[in-house]
Amino acid sequence: MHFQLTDDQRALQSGMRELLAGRFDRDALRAAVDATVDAPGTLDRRLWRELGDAGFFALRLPEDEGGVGLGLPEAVLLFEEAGRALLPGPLIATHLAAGVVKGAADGSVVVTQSDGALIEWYEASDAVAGEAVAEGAAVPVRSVDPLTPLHRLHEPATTSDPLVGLLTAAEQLGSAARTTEMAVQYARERQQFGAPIGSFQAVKHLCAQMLARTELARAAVYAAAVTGDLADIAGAKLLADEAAVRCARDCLQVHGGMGFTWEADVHLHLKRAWVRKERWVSEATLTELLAELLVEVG
Amino acid sequence: MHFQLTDDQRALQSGMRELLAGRFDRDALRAAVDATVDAPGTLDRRLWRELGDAGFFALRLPEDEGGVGLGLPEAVLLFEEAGRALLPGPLIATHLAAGVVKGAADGSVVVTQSDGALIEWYEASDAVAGEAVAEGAAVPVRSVDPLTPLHRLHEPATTSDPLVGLLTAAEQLGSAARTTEMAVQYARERQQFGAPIGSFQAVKHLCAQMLARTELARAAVYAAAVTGDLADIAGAKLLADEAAVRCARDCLQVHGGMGFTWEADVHLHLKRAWVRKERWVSEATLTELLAELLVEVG
Amino acid sequence: MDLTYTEEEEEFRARLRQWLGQVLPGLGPKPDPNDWPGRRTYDMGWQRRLYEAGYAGLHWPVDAGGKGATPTQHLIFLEETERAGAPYVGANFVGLLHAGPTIAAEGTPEQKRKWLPPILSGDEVWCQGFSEPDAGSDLAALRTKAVRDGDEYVITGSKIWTSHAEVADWCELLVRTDPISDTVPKHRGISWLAMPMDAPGVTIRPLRTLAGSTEFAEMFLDEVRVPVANRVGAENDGWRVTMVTLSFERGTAFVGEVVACRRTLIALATEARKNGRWDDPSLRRKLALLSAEFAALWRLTQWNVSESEATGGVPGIGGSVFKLRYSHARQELYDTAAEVLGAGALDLDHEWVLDRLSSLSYTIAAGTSQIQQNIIAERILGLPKGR
Amino acid sequence: MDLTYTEEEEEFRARLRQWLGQVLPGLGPKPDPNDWPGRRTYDMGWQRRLYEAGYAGLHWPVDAGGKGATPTQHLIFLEETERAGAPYVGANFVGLLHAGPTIAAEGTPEQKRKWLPPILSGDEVWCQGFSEPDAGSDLAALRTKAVRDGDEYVITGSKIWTSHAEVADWCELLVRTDPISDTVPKHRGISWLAMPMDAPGVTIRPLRTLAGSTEFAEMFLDEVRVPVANRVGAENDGWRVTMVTLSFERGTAFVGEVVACRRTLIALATEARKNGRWDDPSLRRKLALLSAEFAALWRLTQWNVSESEATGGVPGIGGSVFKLRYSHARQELYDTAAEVLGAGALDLDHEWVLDRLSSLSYTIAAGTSQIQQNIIAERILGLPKGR
Repeated sequence: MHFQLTDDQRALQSGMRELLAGRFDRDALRAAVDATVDAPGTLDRRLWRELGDAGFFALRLPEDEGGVGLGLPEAVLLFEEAGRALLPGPLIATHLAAGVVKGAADGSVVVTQSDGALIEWYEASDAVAGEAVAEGAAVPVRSVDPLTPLHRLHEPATTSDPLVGLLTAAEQLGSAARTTEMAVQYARERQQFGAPIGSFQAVKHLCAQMLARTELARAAVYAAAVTGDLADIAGAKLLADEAAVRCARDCLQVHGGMGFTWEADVHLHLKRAWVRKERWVSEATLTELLAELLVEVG
Repeated sequence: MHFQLTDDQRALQSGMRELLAGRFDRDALRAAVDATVDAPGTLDRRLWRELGDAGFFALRLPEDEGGVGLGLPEAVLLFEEAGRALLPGPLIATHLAAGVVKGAADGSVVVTQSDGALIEWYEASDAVAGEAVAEGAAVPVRSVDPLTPLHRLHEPATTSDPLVGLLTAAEQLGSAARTTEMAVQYARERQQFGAPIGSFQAVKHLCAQMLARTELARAAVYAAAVTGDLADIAGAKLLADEAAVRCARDCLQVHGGMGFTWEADVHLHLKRAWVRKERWVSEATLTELLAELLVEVG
Repeated sequence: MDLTYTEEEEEFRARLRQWLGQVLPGLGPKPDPNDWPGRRTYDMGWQRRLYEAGYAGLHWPVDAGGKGATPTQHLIFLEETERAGAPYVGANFVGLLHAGPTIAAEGTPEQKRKWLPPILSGDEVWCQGFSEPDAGSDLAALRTKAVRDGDEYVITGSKIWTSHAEVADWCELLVRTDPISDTVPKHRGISWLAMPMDAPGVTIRPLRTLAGSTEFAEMFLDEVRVPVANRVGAENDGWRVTMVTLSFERGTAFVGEVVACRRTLIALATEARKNGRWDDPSLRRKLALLSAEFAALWRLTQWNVSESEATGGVPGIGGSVFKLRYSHARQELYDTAAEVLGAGALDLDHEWVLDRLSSLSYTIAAGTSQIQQNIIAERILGLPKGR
Repeated sequence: MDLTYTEEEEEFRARLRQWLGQVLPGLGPKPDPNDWPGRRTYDMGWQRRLYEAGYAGLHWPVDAGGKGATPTQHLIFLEETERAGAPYVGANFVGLLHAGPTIAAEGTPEQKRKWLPPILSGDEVWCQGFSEPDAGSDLAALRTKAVRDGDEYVITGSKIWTSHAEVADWCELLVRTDPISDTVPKHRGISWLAMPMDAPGVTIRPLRTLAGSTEFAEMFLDEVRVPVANRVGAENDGWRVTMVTLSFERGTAFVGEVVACRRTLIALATEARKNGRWDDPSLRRKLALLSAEFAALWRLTQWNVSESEATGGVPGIGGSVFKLRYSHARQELYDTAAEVLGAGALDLDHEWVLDRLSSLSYTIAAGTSQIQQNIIAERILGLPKGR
C-alpha cells in the first residue's frame, strides 16, 4: 500500500494546473462570466480543443486507440484541477464519450449528457450522450450558475454511470480546496480591529474546519478513484458535495460583505457546487445505498 | 399583550429558588448522589413534604380545594427552578396527581407515572398514575442518571398528557440556563495561556450559542405555558430538549478535563437531560405532528 | 405573562386591517426591481398613503411628528402590513428607521423641523453612509475625513453598502473629524452629518451582489462641502449619536420577516406535497424543526417587544440573540427550500432561489454572526474582552 | 496511489492472522475493569506473548530492540489485532507508545538498555505525569518543581489524568527545572524525568470520571527524590524531548478505534433492524453518513501512514485534521447509538451507553478540538498567531 500521489501523478496534476493558469486564469474566468450577459451559453471551442490536445478527454483511452492510457486516479486529478479553476463546459460527458462518440477524444466534438431532470450545455453541444432528447423536449432554464447553462427535460433521464458521480466529486474537491485557500488568503490580508481577521479564533476555526472537510473528502475521492467501488464513490460524492458547498459558504462568511458581491469569485464556486450536487444520484438515494450495505455486511 | 413575568411571577420564581437554595443546594445534591451508592432510589420524604407545604404540587388546584389556584405559567416557573437545581423525584407525576390521588397535593404521597417503556422512581413511590403496572411487570434498569431510578415496563404505556411534555420542557429549560451559567462562570475563572479561557473567541462563542439556545427555548416554553396549545408544547419540548442536551455538552467542553470528572456537576445535568428527552412523546412523533400542522394550515 | 392583546390593541389591529383592505387593491403594480426611480415613487407613494391615513411615524415620539405608539402597536402594524402583503418600507427605510429617529433623539428643534416632516410625508429619501471598504465589522475604524473650513466641512473618502443611493435626497454620513491617535481612540473623533446627495463631489457607483442585482452602491466623496449646521450632535460625538440609531428598533426589526418566513414554510410544505418530496420523512422533520424555530422566534420577538415596552422604549440586548438565531434559521429555510425544489433549485426564475441567494447575506449584514456572538458573550454574559 | 498491499505486507498480515487465531482462544477471561492489578497482569501477559512471538515493539527502531517495521506494517498489525478482538495495549500504552519511543529517540545508550527491554517484554509498566490541574490545554504552564540537590532532583507538585498510576513501575514526568520569568519563556525550563513510582513522597488518588470508573488518577509529589541520571535529554530541554513523543505516532494512533467504530456501525444497523427503528429513514440516513465518514477516516489514516512512510517516519501534520473529525464522528456515532436504543439509551448495562459516556472525552483529551483547530489554522494554514 502506498496511498500517496506518484511522481507521475504529481507531474500530471501540476501540468494541468499550469495549463489552466495559462488558458483559464481568473481574468479569463471573469471574462467568461461577463460574456454570458450578451451571449449566454457560449463555449470556448478553442480551449476545448486545447484540452483535447492535452489529453483531458482521451486520458483513459488505451494508447493504441489514440488515448493517453491512464486510469481513474489520473482522471480524478485532472477534474479536481478543473473544479479548482471553475472550468466551464460539459467536461465529464465529453470525457466519458471519448472513444464512443467520434471527435470527443480530441475535443473537436462537444458532448453533453442528460442527467435527471436537467441537461447542461445543451445548445452549445454537438451531441447528447445517454438517453436521446427529442426535439423541443428540453426547455431552457435561467441557470443559477452563470457558467452552466441548463435545460429542463420533460422526461427525466436517469444517469446511472457512477463515473459521473466520481468525476463530479473530484470537481467538488477541487472547488473546496480552492475556496479554503481563498478564505485563508483573505483572512491573512483583511485587517479589522487592528489585526488580520485570521488572527481571531472565530475565523481561524472556520478555516480549520474547511481544511478538515476538504482533506477528508480528498481521502475519500482519491480512494474511490483507486477502487472504483460503487459504495466508495457514493461516500466520496456525499463528502465532496458537502465539502464544496460548505467551504464556499464559509469562504463567503470569511469574506464578509465583499463575499456577497458579484466581483468576488466566491459565489461562482457556491453556485457551481450547487449545480454539481444535483448531478448523478440524489443524496437520499446515495444514503439509502450505504445504509443497505451496512445491513448486508452485518 | 405583555409577554414578561408579572411581579407575582417573579416573586414565585425567586421564592422557589430560595427554597431550593436552602433545602437542596449543591452540597445536598452531591450528598444525594453519594447516597445512591449504598441506597439507590431513596427519596427525601421530608423534602417532598416541604415542597408540598410550599404548594409545589397543589399549585394549580383551586383554592377552595386547598390549592394555590395558580396556572400553567406559574407551574412552568417552578419546574424550571427544579430543573436548575436538579431536584430529584417524580415531581411531574405527583404535581399532575394533585387533586386526583389523595395526599399528592400536600406531598404526603409520592406518585409516579408510567411513561412509554420506562417508569421513574417506581420503588420509592406510593402510587402509580396512568396505566397500572402489574406485579412483576417492571424490571429495574441500571439508570444512567444516578438520581433517577428507572424500571423498564414489559408493556409500554402511552403518556398522552401534554402537560408531561410542557413541565419536562420547563425542567430542561432550567437545566440549560444553569449549565450556561456554569460554563460562563468557569470560563471567567479558568486561566490558560495567561488569560481567562472566556477571553478566547472559541470559548466565548460556545457560551454565546448556549445563551441563544436557552433564551429561544425560554420564549417557546413560556409561550406554550400561556397558550396550553399542543403544537406550542411540541415545539417547546423539541427546543428545550435540544437546549438542555447541547448546553450540557458545551458546558462539558468548556470545562475541559474537569468536566469529565464525577465531581463536576456537568454530567448530572447531561444525564438528567437525556432522561427527560425520553419522556412524553418521541422526537419523531413530535416532528410529524408539527409537519402535519404545516399542511393543515397551508 | 400575557399573550392576548388588549381591547385597545385589538381595535388598532381591526382598524388597520380594514384600512389595508380598502387601500391595497388600489395600489399600482410593483415596479421592476432595477427601476430605481420607479421604486422610489412606489415606496414613497405608500409612505404618503400611510401619512394621510395617520400611520406614518407610528413608533416615533409625538414631538417628532410621530404617533408615539407603543412597541406592541408597532409590532401589530408590522405584522398586519406584512400579512396583508402591503409594500415594504423600501426606499424610506433609512429615513424612517435610522436617520429620522436619530434626528428625533439628538437633533436641534430646527433640524427636526427641517428633516423630519418630509420623511413622514414621503417627500424625501435618505440613505446611509456608514460602512467603508476597510471599516466593516470594525465600523469605528472609518476613515472618511471631514475638515472644517469656516462653517462647512470638506469631506473626502468612500462609503460602501449604501442602499437607494441613486434616488436619495439625503445621506446620514459618519465622518472622522478628529484623526485616530494615541490620545483619540477610534470611537471618538467621529461626527454625524446630513449630506445632501446632490452636493458636488458625490459620485455613486452601483455595487452588484451575487444575486445579480444592484441593491447597494459605493459612494465616493471628493471634497464634498456640507454645512456645519447639518451636524447632529456634538462634533466628535457621532459614535454615540449613531448607536442611538442602531439600537432604536425595540425588538421590532424583523417582525415582518418572521411573518414572511412562517408563510414560506407553509408554502414549502404545500409545494412538497405537490411534487411528492413530502414523502421523505427527513424533509418533513426539517420543516417541522424550522416550524418550531420560527414559532419560537416569533415568541422571542413578542418577549423583546414587551421588554422594551416595560423599560420605556429602551431596547434590550435580546436583539443579538434574536439576530444570531434568525439569520441562521433563515438560511436553513432556503436550503430546505432548495431540497423541496430539487433540480428546480438551480432555476433563477423561482423566487425561492433568489431568496436563497439573498439569505446568504443574513449572517453578514448588520453585524456578522461572529460579531453578534462577541456582543452576547461580552455584553450579556460579561465574559472578558479579548479576541 | 496504491491501496493494494504488497506481497510482503500480505504475508505479514497472513502470518499475524494465523498467530492470532492460534493464541487468542487460549487467553484467559478479561479482568474486571476495576481490578487494576488484574488488568496489569492481563495486559502485560499479552505484551509478553507479543514479545515471544516477535511482535513486540513492531514500530520501534531496531537499535531500540524493536522490529523497525514500516508504518504500513504497523497499520496492518493494529487493524488485524483489533479485528481479531485481541487485547488492547492497555497498561503498556505509555511505555510502548510514549515513554519508550522518547527514550529510544533521546536517551543515552545506558538509559535505553535499562528501560527499553522491560517495556518490550511486558515486565515494566509506565505511566505519564504531564498534565496538571492548572496546566491542561496550556501544558507548558506546568509548575511541578524539580530542585537540584547533588545528583538528585527533589520534586514537589501534582499531576492529573494519569492512567494506570496504581500499577505503574515508572512515570515519564515533566518538571520545571527553571522557573518561568522574563528571560525564561514557559516552554523552556522543563525537563523530562523517569520517576520510579515506589519513590517515597508519591501519593496516588483515583479520579472518578463521569462514566463512574476510575480510569485516571491524580498524583501528588512531595519532595520526591529522583536521580539526575534519570533525566532524558538535556536539562530544560524537556519540552522538545516530549514533543518527539507526542508526535511519534505516524498516523497510526487511532487505527484500532476506527476499525472498532466501523464494526459498531454495522452492529447499530443490525440492532435497528431487530427493534424496528430501521424503518425511520432519518436514522438510516444518519447511519449512512456516518458510514461514509468512517470509511473516509480509514482512507485518511492510510493516507497519513503512507505519507509518514514517504517521509521516513516523520509524522505529518495531518494528525490534527484526523483527530478533529474523528472525535466528532465518534461522539455522533454514540448519539446515534442512543437513537437506536431509544429508552434503552438510559440503561448503563448496555455497553453502548458506557461507550457514549466515554466518547464525551474525545473532543477534550489529547488536545481539545479547539486546540486542534488552532494547530490546523496556525501550523498548516499559516494563519497568524492570536487568541
